[in-house]
Amino acid sequence: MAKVLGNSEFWRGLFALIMFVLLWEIGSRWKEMFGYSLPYVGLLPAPSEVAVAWTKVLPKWGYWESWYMSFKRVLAGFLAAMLIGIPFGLMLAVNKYFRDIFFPPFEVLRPIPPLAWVPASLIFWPTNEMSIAFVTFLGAFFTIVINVIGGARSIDVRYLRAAQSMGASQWDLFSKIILPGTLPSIFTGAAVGMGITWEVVLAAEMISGGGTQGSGGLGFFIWNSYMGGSLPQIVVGMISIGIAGYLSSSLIRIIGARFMPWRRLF
Amino acid sequence: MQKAVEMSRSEGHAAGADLQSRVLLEGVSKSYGEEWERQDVIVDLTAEITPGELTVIVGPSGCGKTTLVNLIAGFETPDKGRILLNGEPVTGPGHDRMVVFQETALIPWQTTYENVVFGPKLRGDLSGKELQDEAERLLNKVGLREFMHKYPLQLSGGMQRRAELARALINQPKLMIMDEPFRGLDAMSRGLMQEFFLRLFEENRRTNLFVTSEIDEAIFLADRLILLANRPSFVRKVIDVKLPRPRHYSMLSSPEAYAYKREAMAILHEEAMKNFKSTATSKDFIDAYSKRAD
Amino acid sequence: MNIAIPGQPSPVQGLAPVAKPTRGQISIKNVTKIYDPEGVNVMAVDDCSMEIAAGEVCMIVGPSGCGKTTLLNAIAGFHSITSGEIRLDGELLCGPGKPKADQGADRIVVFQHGALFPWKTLAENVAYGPMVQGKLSKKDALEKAHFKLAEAGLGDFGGKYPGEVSSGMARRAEIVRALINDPAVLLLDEPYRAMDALTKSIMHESLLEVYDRTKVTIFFITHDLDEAIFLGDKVYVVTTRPCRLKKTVEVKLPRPRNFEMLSSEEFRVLVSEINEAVHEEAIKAFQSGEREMA
Amino acid sequence: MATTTVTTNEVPQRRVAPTGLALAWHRFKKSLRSPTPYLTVFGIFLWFFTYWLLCEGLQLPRFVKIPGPVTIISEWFSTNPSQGISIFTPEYYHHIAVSCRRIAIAFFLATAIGVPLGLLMGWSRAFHDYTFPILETLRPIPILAWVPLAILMFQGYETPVIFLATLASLFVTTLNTMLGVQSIDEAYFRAAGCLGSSKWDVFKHVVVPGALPYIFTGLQISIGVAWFSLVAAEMVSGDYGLGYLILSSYVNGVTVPMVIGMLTLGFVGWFTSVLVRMIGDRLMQWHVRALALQGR
Repeated sequence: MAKVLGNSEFWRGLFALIMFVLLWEIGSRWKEMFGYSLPYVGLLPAPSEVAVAWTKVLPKWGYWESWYMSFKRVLAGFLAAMLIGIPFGLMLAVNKYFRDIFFPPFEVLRPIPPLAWVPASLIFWPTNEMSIAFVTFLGAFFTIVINVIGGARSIDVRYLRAAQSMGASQWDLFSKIILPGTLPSIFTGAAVGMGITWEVVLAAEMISGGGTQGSGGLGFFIWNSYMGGSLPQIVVGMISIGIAGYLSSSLIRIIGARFMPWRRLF
Repeated sequence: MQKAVEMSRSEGHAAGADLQSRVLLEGVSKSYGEEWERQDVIVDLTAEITPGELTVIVGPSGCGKTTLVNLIAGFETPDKGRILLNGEPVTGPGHDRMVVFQETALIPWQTTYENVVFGPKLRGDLSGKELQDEAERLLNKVGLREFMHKYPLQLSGGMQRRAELARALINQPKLMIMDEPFRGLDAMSRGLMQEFFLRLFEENRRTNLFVTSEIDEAIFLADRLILLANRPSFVRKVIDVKLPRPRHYSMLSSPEAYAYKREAMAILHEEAMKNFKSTATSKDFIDAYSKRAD
Repeated sequence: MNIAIPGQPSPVQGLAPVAKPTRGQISIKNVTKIYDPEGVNVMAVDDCSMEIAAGEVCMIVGPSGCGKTTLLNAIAGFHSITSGEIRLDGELLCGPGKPKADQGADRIVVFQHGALFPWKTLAENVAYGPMVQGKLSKKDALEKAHFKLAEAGLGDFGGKYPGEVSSGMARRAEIVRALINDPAVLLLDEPYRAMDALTKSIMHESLLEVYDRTKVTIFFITHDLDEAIFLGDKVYVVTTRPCRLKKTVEVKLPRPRNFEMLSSEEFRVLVSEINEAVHEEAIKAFQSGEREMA
Repeated sequence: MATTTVTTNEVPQRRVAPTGLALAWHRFKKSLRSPTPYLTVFGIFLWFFTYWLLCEGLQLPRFVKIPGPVTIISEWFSTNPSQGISIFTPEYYHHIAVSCRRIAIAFFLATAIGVPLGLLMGWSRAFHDYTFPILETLRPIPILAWVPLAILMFQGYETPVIFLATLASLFVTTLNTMLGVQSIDEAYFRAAGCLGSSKWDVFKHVVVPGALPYIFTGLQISIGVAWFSLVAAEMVSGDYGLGYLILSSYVNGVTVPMVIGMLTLGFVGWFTSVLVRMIGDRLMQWHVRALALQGR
């Protein structure tokens, strides 16, 4: 802690952030102070207004339910993508025939942005909830698979040879060398995939309109605030999602460090 | 290090019959590449790795030494000729031949101890207490007892090399293959590693093939010295090094060692210069020299 | 230290007829460097003094990480010194009141892993110095660069990028890049560390050839004793952290030198004389390294 | 070998290396000897067949709502499409052009701002310390969360969409450029110092070219991200563009143009990313050639 406080980088960063908020405050209150409004910035709600709006929603159950709903959707799509994507990616990396057959169609579908799937999946799946889950799954799936393939194929051939000459079977090679060797890329892919998942959940919630109030989520919270014309509440929603996204990627980093003790060096 | 060396000396000389294996290379050839740019790496190489001796193969880098190692270890198969281990042809990798790789190939996600017990555990040769005792004995011998629960990346270069030696030795190979194992170490730790390695070898004289591009290292370690020609490689000359054992680092600057050095150096310098001179202006130069792994 | 070599011309007579060098005399007086990260004092260099005559090849031998590079960085102006002073041709580089030397083209460093800009061709790299100093126009600089490269036997590679040539060629080009600026001192920081012995010996010959032509003062850091003796006029053996002078040996091998000297009797005598001191430091460095890891 | 006839089993020592088409033909012939091309064709066929079987062949309950491959292809290449969009309708190209124009503007803006910003952040310690925390604070907020704010701040259809796409690529480009500068080996700065460079020389000859590989990696990601946000923005607010085409088709209950929009989007997105890579390779011959020699 003493190290952080004695560090000029920390103070500079803090100063910059405070200045940023201050300028924003002045910019949005320009009209009150000088009688005319600044373009664009003048339309933003002041940070103080945002803070007030936040304290108002904090005790409300609906706000926390939005958190819960969004997290649930992210988790569902993300876990499905991991559970299907990792074995699929490993199969593609390990088995040449499998790769020859399944990789080309995969590559054709990959460049389509996940959000473009939203309408199609709304048509296909019987419920809104299922279609959101499907699109989030797609968002993370492609990223994870690509990372798994890249990771598994970049493993140093000498590890495989060393194990082979000590009498490792195919299964030993897979479970003792390829799988742990791919872990770092799996977690990199998971971190990126998590970011995409949040984007997709948000978009799906906004586009599908959230349906009834109960099936909301943070995306719907923002959309609702927009429809209701409450600018400060939009910003509250944005910051909330920022925090949520940050929390989930930190979680992945912590889990990653647990699973890969050899990367936690010195 | 010194302590570790003392320990290994007191272990005594346990020479078993399975340590005395013989490898014969008969007319081995290997080439790579598309047919229009086919490069012969090894051509008609015939040599013998004699039982209970330390055979050192020396050649300029990029001359095909690593290919030779891969062939003997069974990672690759020769285009022509055959390789016999105790009369049996080599068909694939096996734990009777252990390779200590260039730069080390310890598995980074296993601790030093896990790396060492990896082989026996896979095959189920040794079990439980027995395995643990044997692993700890070997780790003790290489002076890594206190580091056994560290990961390879947490060890220094010299320690990694010693851990790799322990990992190979626990498999009781009939033949040890060392592929420029001390490459990448600085000259000083290298000297210490050579001494340490010699103590290990002199203890039971397990048949050993050591591949290197350093002449000093080769003369210091070898019973027999095989000098390779530069690409394509074949045996240029075999020199029997008759320096007394056990060897001491000061022997390297003895007149006898220098006589060997002179002999070997004249040939190797000529081979190394092939890279520079023969093709100094042609496009082949770039192919031959700049493409090789540095 | 003075070996009489019967039947050999004395070193002075053996020199090529080059005018006696007048630039590049370095005096290092009582230089001490203490690093102070987070309040823990680490002494890297302790009271080092040496006098390097103009046109001398000065070799510093010591274990890696012993603080030799700190000394080189102080001369080059990358690091400050804590006390003492360094002068070049009588002018103060750094000393009391001026802890850090200015960087300048009179002292050029050749780095351990090479620092040719990978995004410029060899010729562009060589032309870089004269161009940015405004000595030559871009066109003239490139022309001169091509000429200098051809002189060093790299004429065909001027248009190649450093990533396309072998590390040996890259290192030679880097020396050309340094010498085109006509520096007073060439500072080499273990430039051949990652190379195998045979490539190294060819590098040595090419460096010696350059030296015989230019007689530039060379300050060379290494941990390889053979390299030090083969190249140097004076060999300084330094201790491991902090870097202190342990032994100074004058090398009176005749110039021009060639690889055959590496296995000569005079060479052997020199090696056996310095070996002891170097080996001692290697073991010390090894033990302190092992202790630190634990 | 004194004979001039070359028997079939005797390969000449060195043949002239084929180039261009001949090399491609040789590779193709060689690949026919391996199972790869057959399996690939089989894989694509299998995929199409499954798709067809589910949607058109068996007409399974939920799949029947999705247009099958036969329907899509016949509609896509029809001169008189029943659902309004095919390669013969000008409207199709109008959507593509609008989206591409938006991407071009956004990508240009993001690069023009992001690269200099990133270079400065990587090069100057102080600038980095003052700006990086702000960037890091704003970055975790998903681009989609900016949509309502963008619509309110910038009136109309065009500006908010471009703003969102720009913002998305800006973060990626800036961050990668900064990492690029930070990844440059200290030795290059020292060497430049030794050779008598001024600060400007260092910037021009070391900082910019040294960061280039990272910058282009960043640009390739950034154009992907730009498409991603563009689609979202067009879906929420827009009058034209591929994203709008997809959503409006859905709203109007025509499914074929929706799928055509998706596929077109995939292709155009892929094409732009290839374009960026090609420009990068052009500019970084040194990088490309070194990688090629390493066999990558």
